[in-house]
Amino acid sequence: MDAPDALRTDLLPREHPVRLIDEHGRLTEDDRYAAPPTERLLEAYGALVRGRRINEQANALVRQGRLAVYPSSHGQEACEVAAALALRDGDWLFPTYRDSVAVITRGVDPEEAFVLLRGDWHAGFDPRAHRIAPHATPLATQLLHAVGVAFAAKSRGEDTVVLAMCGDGATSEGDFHEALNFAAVFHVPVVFLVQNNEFAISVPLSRQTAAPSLAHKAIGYGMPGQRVDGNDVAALLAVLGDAVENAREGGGPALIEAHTYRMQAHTNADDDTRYRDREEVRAWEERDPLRRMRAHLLAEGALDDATEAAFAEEADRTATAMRDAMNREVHPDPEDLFRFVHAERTPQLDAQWAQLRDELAREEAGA
Amino acid sequence: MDAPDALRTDLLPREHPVRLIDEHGRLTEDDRYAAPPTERLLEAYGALVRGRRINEQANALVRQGRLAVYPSSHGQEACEVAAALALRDGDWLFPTYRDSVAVITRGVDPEEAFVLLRGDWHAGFDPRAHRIAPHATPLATQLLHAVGVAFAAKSRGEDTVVLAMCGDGATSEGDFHEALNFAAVFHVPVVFLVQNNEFAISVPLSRQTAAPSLAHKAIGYGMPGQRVDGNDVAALLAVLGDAVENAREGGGPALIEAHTYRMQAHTNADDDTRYRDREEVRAWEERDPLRRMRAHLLAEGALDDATEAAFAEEADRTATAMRDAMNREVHPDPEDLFRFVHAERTPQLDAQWAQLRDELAREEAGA
Amino acid sequence: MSMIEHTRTEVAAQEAPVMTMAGAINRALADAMEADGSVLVMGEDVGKLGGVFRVTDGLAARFGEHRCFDTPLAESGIVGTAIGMAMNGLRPVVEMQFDAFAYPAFEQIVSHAAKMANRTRGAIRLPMVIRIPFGGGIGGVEHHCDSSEAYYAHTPGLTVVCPATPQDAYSLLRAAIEHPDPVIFLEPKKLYWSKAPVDVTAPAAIGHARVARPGADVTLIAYGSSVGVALDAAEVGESEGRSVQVVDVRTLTPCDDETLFTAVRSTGRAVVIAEAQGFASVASELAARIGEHCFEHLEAPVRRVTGFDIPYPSPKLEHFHLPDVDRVLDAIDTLNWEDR
Amino acid sequence: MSMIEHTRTEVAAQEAPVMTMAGAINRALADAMEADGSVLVMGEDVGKLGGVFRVTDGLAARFGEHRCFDTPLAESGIVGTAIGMAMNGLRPVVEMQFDAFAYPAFEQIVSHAAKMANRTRGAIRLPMVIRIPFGGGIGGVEHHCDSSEAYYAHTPGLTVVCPATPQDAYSLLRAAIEHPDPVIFLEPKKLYWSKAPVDVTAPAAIGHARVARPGADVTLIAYGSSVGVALDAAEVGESEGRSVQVVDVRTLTPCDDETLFTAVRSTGRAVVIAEAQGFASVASELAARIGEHCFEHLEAPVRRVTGFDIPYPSPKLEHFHLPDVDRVLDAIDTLNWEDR
Ligand SMILES: Cc1ncc(C[n+]2csc(CCOP(=O)(O)OP(=O)(O)O)c2C)c(N)n1
Ligand SMILES: Cc1ncc(C[n+]2csc(CCOP(=O)(O)OP(=O)(O)O)c2C)c(N)n1
Ligand SMILES: [Mg+2]
Ligand SMILES: [Mg+2]
Repeated sequence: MDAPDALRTDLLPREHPVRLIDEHGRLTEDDRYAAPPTERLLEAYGALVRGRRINEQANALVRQGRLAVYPSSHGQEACEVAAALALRDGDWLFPTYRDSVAVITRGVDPEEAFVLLRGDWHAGFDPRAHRIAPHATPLATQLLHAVGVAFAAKSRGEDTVVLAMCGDGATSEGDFHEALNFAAVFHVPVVFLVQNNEFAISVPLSRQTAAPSLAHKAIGYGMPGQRVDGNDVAALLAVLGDAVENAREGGGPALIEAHTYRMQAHTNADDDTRYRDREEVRAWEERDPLRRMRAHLLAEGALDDATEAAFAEEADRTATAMRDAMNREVHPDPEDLFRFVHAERTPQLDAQWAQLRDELAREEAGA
Repeated sequence: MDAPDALRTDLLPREHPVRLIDEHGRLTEDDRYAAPPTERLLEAYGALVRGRRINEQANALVRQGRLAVYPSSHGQEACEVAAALALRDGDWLFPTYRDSVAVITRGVDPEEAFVLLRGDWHAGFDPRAHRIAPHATPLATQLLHAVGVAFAAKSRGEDTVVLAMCGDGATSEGDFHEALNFAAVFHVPVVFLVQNNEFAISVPLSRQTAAPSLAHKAIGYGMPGQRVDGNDVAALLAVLGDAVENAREGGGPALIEAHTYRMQAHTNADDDTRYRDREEVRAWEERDPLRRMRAHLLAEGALDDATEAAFAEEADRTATAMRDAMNREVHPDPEDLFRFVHAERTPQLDAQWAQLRDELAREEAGA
Repeated sequence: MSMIEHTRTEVAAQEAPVMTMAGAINRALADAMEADGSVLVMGEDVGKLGGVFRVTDGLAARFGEHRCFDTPLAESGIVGTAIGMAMNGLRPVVEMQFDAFAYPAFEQIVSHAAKMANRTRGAIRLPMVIRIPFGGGIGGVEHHCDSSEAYYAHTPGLTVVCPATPQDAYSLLRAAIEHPDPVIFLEPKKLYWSKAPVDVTAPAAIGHARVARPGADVTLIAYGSSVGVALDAAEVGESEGRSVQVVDVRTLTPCDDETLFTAVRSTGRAVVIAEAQGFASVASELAARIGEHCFEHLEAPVRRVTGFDIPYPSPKLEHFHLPDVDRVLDAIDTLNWEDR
Repeated sequence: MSMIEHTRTEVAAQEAPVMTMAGAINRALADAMEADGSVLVMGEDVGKLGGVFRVTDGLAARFGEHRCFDTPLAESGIVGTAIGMAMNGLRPVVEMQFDAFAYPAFEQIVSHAAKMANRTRGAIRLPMVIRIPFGGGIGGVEHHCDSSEAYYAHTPGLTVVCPATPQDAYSLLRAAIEHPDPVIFLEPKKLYWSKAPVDVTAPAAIGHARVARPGADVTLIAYGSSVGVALDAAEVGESEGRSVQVVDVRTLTPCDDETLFTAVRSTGRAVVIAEAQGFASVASELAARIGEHCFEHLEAPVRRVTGFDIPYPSPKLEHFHLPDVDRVLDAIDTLNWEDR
């Protein structure tokens, strides 16, 4: 810890993103963050393998018309996995539309996680049971909800920490600003994790900000900012873990910028050849989070064939479950349109459901 | 100029607000900013005297029921005057509801400046003629308009600079964030001047932000932030002048935090005894911007009795003009309700005006 | 039913203490906070200052700064944070300082507060209240006098309540705070200092209009500050020989069709009164649904007396804009009386 | 008048090139940029990508990145900056990526764009266009299918336009860009890939409804994607022996009362069709004003066929929600035909 000076430059991120394992899988010394134990890295690697497989399977399901849309986190699995693993059961996770892998890694059944993207309903799992908010689409809005959830927990003296995720593009929204400011002023346990994947759909980071880094925004709220190599799951676990435990102990919020890259198009509906070079994408393949961790674990002698096979099998099981689930026909119940809008159905919705019911009955009779 | 390092700490404000003339009127050496020439300070002092008088007169007019409401800038006149004087004729000023003194100092007739606060119409002067936007009420919203005006000027190759004002409270709004970010990404000539007067109505700065200073927010957008003693008109002129000329030369936007104090209640409708100590207010009287500049000019031998008398007379003239103007009865024209909503009156508004006209005619006939 | 309930309430109210509407709201907040430790009040200047209208006066002192407190100045932040609180066991009551200053929170209100229960299939309901001082007639400058109810009433998932009396302000706010879903609670600024007895033991349920005055010839339908205009017009109308019924809508959504339609069918003539600009407004809705459901009973078109379709005017011009007794009487006069 | 204009346009259009609505909008933008150097296009992903709907495809390449460019991701920022540009000599055309993502800009739209001309007594008019892809029927997930027109139509000072054909998309967008005041230009997503001939020389004026199909027995009133539903229903109705007229509203505000009222008076029966949730909506307004102004001509209540008062449903359920031909025919059936 640096001694705080009057200008609080201790709140600035470091010059380079924190990295504990380099692109070749070699351990790098760091004076503040220790690499997690091998056990933990092994667990993380298993989750990475499964996460990558989820991304691949989801892409396939989109091609088969079984998912309406998929914003893939291919290449960003280290962030996804670390976000899930950094939390305890009692903590809360606030994911975006891109964070299905984090949601599943934290324990949601893939079938439930994909209800939204399949088009069955707006959200598919019980947020309270899993302590995971529904995937957020309106950018940065969920960061404020995270602050409120943390506030409520703190007000009851619970030691809950909330991890709130967003992308680089989302940092431009007013709600990002308001969320960080509220979190800092209320001094609540929220860790903001920005996945800087260099793009907001087609818009590169240089069009999003002129700041030295996104983590530089933290000092403007009086909270620490840190940058981390977003493809190094060891560094992510260390930095997020540190921020989460600091928040848990009453140290207040923090902003973590994970520097990574969106390897695929924004979603299947996007065409990224319109706005970025293949060269750039290829260069990032070298930095793949899985390859890196695998090299590290192999070098450490921590990954044997049996374990690799077990991970692959587990990933297969998930993929098969996804496929099976998405191939099962769902018969959405039209009455669901009216069931949840209000706790008690209004007279107007009663009448509207009666109208629809009548239409359906006549249709059935006619058919 | 510090050499930019990788973390760009050169964008951080200094540890202490820039001050060129201390509370006793004594010049302080500064390695970056030179005090403006005495001529200029004399002009500024004249404007301060007039500004103070405008505040006093406006308060009196409120008491007499001639103004609907007045948010006074008493104690903040140095910021008001410097904001107006830092600009050239072709530049633009974006004031808030509290900045009537700046508006008048830039050349608007007091009668026109007070149309809003008198309740005659929503804005009283021609913004285009004066290059002053109407007083903004929805907080921070006008900062974005300032960015757009600067963008348009820049796109035509004009060397216009835009000075956009807001309060400490307004920095919490999402629009503040978006405006600074857009300005920095578009690299447009906007100088953001935050008058940190320690309060947003009743809410103290400590409840508004946990940042080391408001100027620390600048680095998060990649623009320089600077703090300045908001009761030192010399420092304000120097710092604003520097930022304005830098912007004019293509150096991009800057954020200036002027540290000052709201000496009176938020408006006449407010009761500040509910939320702050008289002690605190009295302490700030020592730092009065007029007293300080007067002491300095007297010490410099630059202010003689004749000049003081001339300034007082000029201030009197303004006050008398205000009184006269506000005492003249205005007969608002009801057709104005419909005149400006659209360039061409819609059939609906035609019909509504016909209805009102008919009502008024019958009323007149009946009366 | 609502007439009976109303009558009972009025009787009890005779013995009840007199309060301003602001006082009644203050009392409702205090009683709710007393009754339920999860209720908290937050917003701009609601703490030490007690709100710019003094509606939260004394709450911070009585319940502590953790139960009633000031936030940073950001309305989206306030509503968004309240959503999170409501997700996690609290019952926040937030104050927007003025109607137009709720607009920065629009996305949070429309895309989240209104939709959370639906998108989570009821797993997360948001028991939160957004109090919005609204409307004009107080000589306020621009942005301080908007009638914004249509924006909320149009949004599925919101419950929109608008009291016209101190009694309803008290009882409906208590009901709103107990409501399992988000409630937009619209407080007519102009009525903050209006006074009437308030029986704090009288319950009220959201969703019920109130016949504020019986009458046989024409029904005036109003809410908020227009209820007073309607009652005054009814008085004058009566003196001119027309028996005028007044319905106070009270809950804008869900709409109490039963009371409305019964009232209009009984008179065959209706005028809807609201201060907001009329186009695509709550008044449009009321006129449209009466037109649709009472068609066979209508002797004349449903008239609307609303604000003009203009930005809210400056103080010196607002009296030209606001619906008043004469304008209501003019509208009544057009209702095909010659057919009688 | 609008009927004649329409007919002329249709004739010319027969020889004109076929375009999708997206293509027609793209062409209108290009032609406007070509004609006037102060017109610029900005928004999220409108540059290199050409917009998520490819509506701005090729504009950056053709006119340069200073005329068509991406902004940081912040809708209030986009609209607020555009306001400043329009204050200072430019004519910005901004794209909101989807309907619900315009909500963060609500304050800028309502408190500034809509009011600037009025508050400055006309000294500052804002010639700007806010393009909003709106509505559903495309299998989009939540927040991507809102019908948000009522929020804007209710706001005084805004002009709200909604084309239903590629021709109107072209002509009305050209008119919107030339308009001296802010225009909300609503593009029905579902119709982006619909095709028809577009005559780029055909002018169109904002403020005129269009009789899209003549008919004698009942008038269907619709806009945007509901015009197609109305025309289909008219076809079926005709085959069942009822002569059905269809009016395409085109401009929501200002409202073309003349065309609307003339049409409804000629048939004595009317159904208003719109995809948006019905409560306090544009459909409410249309029904209310027809009820008020055509009362003596009405044989039956004005019916509304609208979306339900629920958040826009998920893809697999949206067909239950959206007005369709059967629902329109059901509504027509209720219009007191036995009296004939
Ligand atoms: C308020 C809002 N505006 C626009 C969008 C449309 N949109 C969806 S994702 C996206 C890009 C987001 O980029 P980023 O935050 O970097 O996240 P990433 O997709 O890269 O994970 C945009 C513009 C939205 N969802 N919400
Ligand atoms: C969007 C918005 N929210 C709330 C208000 C109400 N309001 C007017 S002034 C004010 C305090 C502003 O404080 P600050 O920005 O520090 O400026 P100061 O009044 O101190 O000059 C508030 C909350 C407003 N005008 N706009
Ligand atoms: Mg991104
Ligand atoms: Mg202040």
